[in-house]
Amino acid sequence: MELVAGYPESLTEKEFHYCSGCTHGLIHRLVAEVMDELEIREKTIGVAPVGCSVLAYEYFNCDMQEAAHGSAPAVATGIKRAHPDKVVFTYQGDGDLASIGTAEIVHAANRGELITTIFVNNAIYGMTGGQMAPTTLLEQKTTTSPEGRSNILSGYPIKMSEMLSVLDGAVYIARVSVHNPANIRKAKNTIKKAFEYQLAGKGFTMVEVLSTCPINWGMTAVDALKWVGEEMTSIYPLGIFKEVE
Amino acid sequence: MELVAGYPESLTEKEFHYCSGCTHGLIHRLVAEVMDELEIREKTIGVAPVGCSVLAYEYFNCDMQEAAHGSAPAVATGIKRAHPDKVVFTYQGDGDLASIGTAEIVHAANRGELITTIFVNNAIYGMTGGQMAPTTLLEQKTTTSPEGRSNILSGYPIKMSEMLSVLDGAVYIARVSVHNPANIRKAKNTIKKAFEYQLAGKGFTMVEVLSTCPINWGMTAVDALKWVGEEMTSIYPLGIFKEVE
Amino acid sequence: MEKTLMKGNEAIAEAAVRAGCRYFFGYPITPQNALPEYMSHRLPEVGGVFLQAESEVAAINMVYGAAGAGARVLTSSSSPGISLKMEGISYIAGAELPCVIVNIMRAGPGLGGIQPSQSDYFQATKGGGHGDYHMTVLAPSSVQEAVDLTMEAFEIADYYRNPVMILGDGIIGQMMEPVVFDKKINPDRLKKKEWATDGAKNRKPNIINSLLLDTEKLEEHNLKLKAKYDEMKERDVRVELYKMEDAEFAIVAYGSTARISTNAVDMAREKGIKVGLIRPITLFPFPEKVIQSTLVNIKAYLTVEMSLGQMIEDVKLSVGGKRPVHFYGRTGGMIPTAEAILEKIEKITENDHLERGEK
Amino acid sequence: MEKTLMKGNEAIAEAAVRAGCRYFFGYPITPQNALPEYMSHRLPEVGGVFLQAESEVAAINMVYGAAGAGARVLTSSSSPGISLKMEGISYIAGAELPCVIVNIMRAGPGLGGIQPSQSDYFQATKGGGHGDYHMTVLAPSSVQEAVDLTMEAFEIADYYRNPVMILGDGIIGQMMEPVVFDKKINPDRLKKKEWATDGAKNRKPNIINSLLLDTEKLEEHNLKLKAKYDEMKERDVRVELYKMEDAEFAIVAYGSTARISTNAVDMAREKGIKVGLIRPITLFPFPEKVIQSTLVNIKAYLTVEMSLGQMIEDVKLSVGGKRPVHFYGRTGGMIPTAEAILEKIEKITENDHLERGEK
Amino acid sequence: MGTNKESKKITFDKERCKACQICTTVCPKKILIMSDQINHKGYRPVTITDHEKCISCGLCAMVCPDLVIKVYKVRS
Amino acid sequence: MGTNKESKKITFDKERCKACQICTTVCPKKILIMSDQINHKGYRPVTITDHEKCISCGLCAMVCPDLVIKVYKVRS
Amino acid sequence: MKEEIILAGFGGQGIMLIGKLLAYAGMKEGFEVSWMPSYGPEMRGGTANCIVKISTKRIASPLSSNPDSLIVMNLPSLEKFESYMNNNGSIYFNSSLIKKELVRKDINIVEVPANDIAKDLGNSKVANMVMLGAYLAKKDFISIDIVKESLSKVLSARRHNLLLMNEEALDIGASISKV
Amino acid sequence: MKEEIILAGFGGQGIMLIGKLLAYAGMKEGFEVSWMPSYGPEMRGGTANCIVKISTKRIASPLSSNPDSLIVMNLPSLEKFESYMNNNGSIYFNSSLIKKELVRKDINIVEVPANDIAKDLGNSKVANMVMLGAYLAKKDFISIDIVKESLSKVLSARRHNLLLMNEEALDIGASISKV
Ligand SMILES: Cc1ncc(C[n+]2csc(CCOP(=O)(O)OP(=O)(O)O)c2C)c(N)n1
Ligand SMILES: Cc1ncc(C[n+]2csc(CCOP(=O)(O)OP(=O)(O)O)c2C)c(N)n1
Ligand code: SF4
Ligand code: SF4
Ligand code: SF4
Ligand code: SF4
Ligand code: SF4
Ligand code: SF4
Ligand SMILES: [Mg+2]
Ligand SMILES: [Mg+2]
Repeated sequence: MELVAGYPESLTEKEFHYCSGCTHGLIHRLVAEVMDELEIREKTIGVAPVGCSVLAYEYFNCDMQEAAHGSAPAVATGIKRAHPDKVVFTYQGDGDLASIGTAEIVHAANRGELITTIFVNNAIYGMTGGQMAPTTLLEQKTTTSPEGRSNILSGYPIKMSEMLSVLDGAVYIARVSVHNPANIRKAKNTIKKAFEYQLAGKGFTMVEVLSTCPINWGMTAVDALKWVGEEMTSIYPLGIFKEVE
Repeated sequence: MELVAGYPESLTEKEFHYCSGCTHGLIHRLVAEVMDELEIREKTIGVAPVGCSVLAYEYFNCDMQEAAHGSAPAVATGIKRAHPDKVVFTYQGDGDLASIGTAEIVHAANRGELITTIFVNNAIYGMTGGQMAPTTLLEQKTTTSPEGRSNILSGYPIKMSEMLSVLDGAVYIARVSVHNPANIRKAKNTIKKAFEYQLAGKGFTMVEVLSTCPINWGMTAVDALKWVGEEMTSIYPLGIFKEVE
Repeated sequence: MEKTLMKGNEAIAEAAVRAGCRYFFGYPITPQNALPEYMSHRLPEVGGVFLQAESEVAAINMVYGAAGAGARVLTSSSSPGISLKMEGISYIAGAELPCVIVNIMRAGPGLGGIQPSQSDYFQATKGGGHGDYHMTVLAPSSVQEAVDLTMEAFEIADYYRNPVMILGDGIIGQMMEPVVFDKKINPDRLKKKEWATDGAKNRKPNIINSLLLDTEKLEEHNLKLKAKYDEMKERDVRVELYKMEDAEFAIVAYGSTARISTNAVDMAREKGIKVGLIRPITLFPFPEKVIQSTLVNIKAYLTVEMSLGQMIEDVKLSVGGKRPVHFYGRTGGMIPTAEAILEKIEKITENDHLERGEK
Repeated sequence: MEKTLMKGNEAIAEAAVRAGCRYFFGYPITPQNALPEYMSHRLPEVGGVFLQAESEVAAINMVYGAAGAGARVLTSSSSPGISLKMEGISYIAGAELPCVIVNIMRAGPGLGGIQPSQSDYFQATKGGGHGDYHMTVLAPSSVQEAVDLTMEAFEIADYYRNPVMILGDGIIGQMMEPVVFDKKINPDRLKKKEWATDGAKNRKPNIINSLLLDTEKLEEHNLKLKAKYDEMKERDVRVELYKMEDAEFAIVAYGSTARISTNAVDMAREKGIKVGLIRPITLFPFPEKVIQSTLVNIKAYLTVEMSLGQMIEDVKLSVGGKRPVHFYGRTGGMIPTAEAILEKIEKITENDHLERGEK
Repeated sequence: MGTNKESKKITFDKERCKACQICTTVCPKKILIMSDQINHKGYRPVTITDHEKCISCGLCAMVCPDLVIKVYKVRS
Repeated sequence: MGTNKESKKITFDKERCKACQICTTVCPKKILIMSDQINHKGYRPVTITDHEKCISCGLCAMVCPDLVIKVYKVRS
Repeated sequence: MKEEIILAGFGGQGIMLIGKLLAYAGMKEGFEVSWMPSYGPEMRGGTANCIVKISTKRIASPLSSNPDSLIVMNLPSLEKFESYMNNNGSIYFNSSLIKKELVRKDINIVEVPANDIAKDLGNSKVANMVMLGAYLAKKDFISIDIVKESLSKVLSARRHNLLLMNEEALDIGASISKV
Repeated sequence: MKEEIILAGFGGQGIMLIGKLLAYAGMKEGFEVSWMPSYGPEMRGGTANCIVKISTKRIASPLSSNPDSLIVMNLPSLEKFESYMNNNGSIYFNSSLIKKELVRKDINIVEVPANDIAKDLGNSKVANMVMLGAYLAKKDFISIDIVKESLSKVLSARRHNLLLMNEEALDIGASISKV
């Protein structure tokens, strides 16, 4: 019997606390599989955000630090500068990275910090119960945009990958999705590429992953994946925005 | 006798505290002349930064607020939301806007706040005595980059105008310089355009002005202007980066 | 007046609207999310603006701008978010701007937890920000009181041109109780703020600022601020006394801990122990004189807090060493039970009798 | 040992390097800029890293990361910048990370001014951040002492796994005095930090974290932290007594104010007034017991601060109402003169004699 | 499950399952359904109707957010 | 300066001048030089060598960071 | 009169809602009331619970000291709260989901096959109302009619189409426990 | 021995430097010393000053109480500090730039045409050393040689080419005030 789909060594046995159908867990698995394949688990330090994935430090089977809200890139910078020979990644939500952590991610990218950021964009503040995020789509209803997001009041869904690609320190910036098997495969390869660029000492790398929040979107897990494939990808086009070899 | 060059009504009589040859004063004058020409002095609220231009609240002859370091766009947002019928501008240095205030300017731009930002980029922290800024050129020596800025340690001169142009809420983003009469004329027209877009309710507007810091650059005022024209403009190309009519 | 059943967080929001507050700037954080969420649909109804800021730092500075422009404005958060507002609050106090800040405390330090706590007392009352500043700190112990104090907070803020903090915790914020709203203020009827930056038409420009490079001027400014704090201590102290008339022992507690303590008082009374409760409603200014006035009858004090002991320092400063001041506290989101408080009281009273016995 | 003439800011930086600190993350602010500027050329010489962060918030979180990864790390700032670090400091204390934080205080509140001040005492000692946490706070009064305390600070931080603050002011930071550096520590020789996140090779993963959703666990954690603070109070109190042997009156002052006060003491002595000086070197833990031990001879205390009165609360808590505690303070960057302090002392002593006369 | 591994092509750690049903939508053989007992979490975990039909394509495991499923292929 | 205005094409508020010399570099007539008395600020302010030569082009005023110079044109 | 009720179940079973409904009706009946929810991440998927206090006197603490009644809709919640009950209290439990024998024998027990009944009514979402009905039938201080009146205040507008079914569920729940 | 000196002038006149030099030399002579600068925005363009204390005893406060000497290189600084001087103190002033009569008649005055001399030496930047030289000549507790030795420690490396000119300036300054 050969194992087709197993359980990555880079994940602990702990069951995820995520809601039913939430793709945070799936993205965890992809990152872990990449760590396994690159055999870097023992020299990797991950940084968990404040967000639903705050407990990522219990799930990834490598050294982990839990950062203040939005500060994961700064924390990762401190770690990487102290251990340039280690692999450092941050795992951040869209509120964490695109709102309160804007300055930290922009300057980590501009400095070309040798870290990899997994940016999980679910267009909402999941952990706090579904408030609007800067990534929330126009017209999308959230607990703080009850009539749907209005560009007059709150501006536009912010495109972090596009914005960070402008910075000279960023060498690999891509947006992927996990709403079906084909995209899941792409997502994993992209994440692997990002870690490889870090290992090669090229510069800052980030993979934005479009993700679901069934509970706060008020959808079934299956419909949520559909919504990602149909609505989100039309505002947040998938692809590689920057690649400096 | 007809007045060719006089003293704008939108400036107070107070003498500037700026160092000899510092172009902060010149930029103040341009903004004031624009306020005069648009006859908006009485309905304008300006926001001074923390930086050498912190005392701008003593120089502009309109209502002024002095904001915490980097927070001018947030303060301006508070003012504009309370008085949508008024004209609101921020005057910020590069440390203030491009470093500590990164999140505030990015999100003011993304929200399309109806404010105008005058971004005075002198590639250094003037007020605190010449430390490196995110805008400092590579190889440029400052008190915190004694060997010259290294991209390995500190990344690259950050191009705020280019970066903010990616955001949908920004309608007019341009970079100008004041190192000679021709550019001074252009700078003034550009600033005027920005205020006009605000008055037309289009969205967020910003004019980045390349400026000098003779004292911390260790140059004469005249050489400093040359350096702007030769070195700075080659890294920070002048022009209009975004214009949405 | 019709009673409605409301969560503390929502009731505070509604009270602010009725106090004429039309602007809210904040950032989500548990356990106060119901407050901004309420504002997000309520403010547009009254022509106000709800804006979710990019961070707590941005939010407090938006408050600075709106307050400086003359508006009644509110922000709310919880412990870690309030810590991020420290610089901004110091600026607001320094620039003498009126506004109301809500802190629905959760357990710390760091990310800590999201359950109720009272461990931000020092930060709120001593000045967690830099420099010599203070703000009025109001500690409601019921949803109705949260409503009344919130409405008052805006008046106090405008009167002193100083920030006011509503200091609650997860219990106050999350619980539902019946409330009535009696007052309703039209912001357009409020006295115009002549100092506000709303356009220098037919007047000299107004300036909102906290910078004074001249040390003599800055000292003058600090003394001016001190005069305000002294006036608060004179005029604004608020405290509730429960069964203190004949009490020989006093519990000192605020907010939801005070609520629980009333149970303990009643249980103790059933056992014949003469205990009363001193409930500071204003934590700054602290009811120092009231506590001193109780020294005649009270043999010992017990401070109960959801912290490792913070308000107890103010209690001790008030008592001035003339009576023992004991402490009972829980932390991490654990909530003191009336039973545990009673037990502590019994110990104290016993020891007290022993001591006297020995003499 | 060769003497060199150094600015306080630079001396602190050099001391940190000799204490084995190889990482500095900070953001410019007057009056401490000479410190990061020194580090920017010094750290590369010893294979360390100086990184100018995008803000104070980023800087303190870089410190969190490097400290969590096992490094000796320093950050420095001044009042408004320190306020921005409050959330981060609470996290560092909560996650039990060792690091050293320098605050060269300037006048507040808000932007205030850039001249010397001591008005961040509450923030430093009570916990300006949220939650029940404390850090050792060291207050040097000379450049040499700044050097010695900085080197010690890293040891204390590692021993307790807790942040340590060096609390100075514009005078300490800007003045030049002769200093000698006797010790020099090689960071590679330091005991390995088994808890640090430096790669989970041949061991279980290490986790740096301050979140504990289980309230019982979080309370346990808080009690564990409290135990550390209690141990500090037992072991680490530091204080200097000047001419206290036969003193009848005591000035209590720290840092540069204490320096000035020694002048006042000498001048008073010349006038035959028996005054001494109690100079707390650790502001937390505060030398409560030492002050209590002076009660026998001291008739009255005078607290001198560059603030509206902050440390005076700890002095009063120590004295416990048994003696009058007077206050003299200047703010806004104004600096108390020895003459003014002397005058205040003379008033106090006269009144004291009158009172006794009346009895 | 030890011995199962030998026989089964697919195993479910049913206590991990949150019944999101994503796997059921990608199975080419449509052999995954929700069972009717409830697990500790309170969900009705997924189960397989006909083991033989499974082609070990692994899609179900690939889309599962909670690592419920392991898939094996019989060497031949 | 009141009356001067009538006669002069250019006036200098010499106490504002910080002697940065920028104006001197742009004057097409090269008639601006630094004087040798010191103003309150401690600078040697700019002055004009030959009033007649001034063509009121205003360039000096335009580049002056400290609003030292006013320029007038005689109507003709 | 002083009544303290703990209501507990899975998130999504509508436990919080019937708690609010009870408190609201209590208020309408002129009592002092308080409603205190558990909150936090455990709410998603996991168990949710709230405490309702109804009293003629000012309610000192909204927290639970010794509950008179426990309305429990799933097993984990029963296991968590069974022990808290005071001796003369009573437990209303959802026998459709809770198959296990209760430990406590010293208190009176009301079995309510809430989910089965709700399914018969055509919407398992109203199982919570069945539970509440069963509780109300045993108590005299709140009339079921007041509760029905209160429904429209507590149910969010977009659920008002279900008002009737909810009332029905209340009645059937009541009828059961009367037996 | 206790000497307290205020040094003041325009920013850029090298006032801070001669202050440091004096303190450094004092340290070399085995005294307790302190150097305290004024700092802040007024430094650019405006006036700069520092206080140097040299003593056989521990220096309690680095701040100025009653200065024994004032070395002043411009008029605004003279106006600011003249009044501070204690009666048996002395003022060394830069007569090249300060034309005005001194107010104080109760203290001894040393005129030093520092800028003129410096110009003759070929670099007005060394006017500060001329002032220092004039001061040192009147004092016996610091030898001018120690000061010269200290120069290289205090001057930044890129100024070491000016070492000789600085020493010269010190000597000429000394020779003047000896007269
Ligand atoms: C300083 C601070 N502000 C706010 C919060 C509250 N908070 C926790 S998670 C979060 C945002 C979560 O949204 P996101 O980053 O998108 O992650 P998600 O939960 O959606 O995966 C917020 C605002 C906090 N813990 N700290
Ligand atoms: C929170 C905070 N951090 C740091 C400072 C110190 N500071 C004052 S101005 C300034 C930067 C000035 O540089 P820039 O914004 O480029 O303006 P410039 O002086 O160059 O015109 C800094 C870091 C401060 N006042 N507040
Ligand atoms: S709230 Fe949303 S993001 Fe968070 S775990 Fe649930 S589904 Fe996932
Ligand atoms: S320091 Fe630089 S920016 Fe500041 S006033 Fe002087 S020259 Fe201008
Ligand atoms: S492995 Fe493929 S065929 Fe087998 S159950 Fe999973 S999806 Fe269906
Ligand atoms: S995808 Fe996973 S969690 Fe969801 S139903 Fe299938 S097995 Fe269960
Ligand atoms: S106006 Fe023109 S010509 Fe006249 S002085 Fe100025 S620059 Fe020279
Ligand atoms: S440009 Fe202005 S400040 Fe500079 S020299 Fe000319 S007049 Fe003076
Ligand atoms: Mg999100
Ligand atoms: Mg700058």
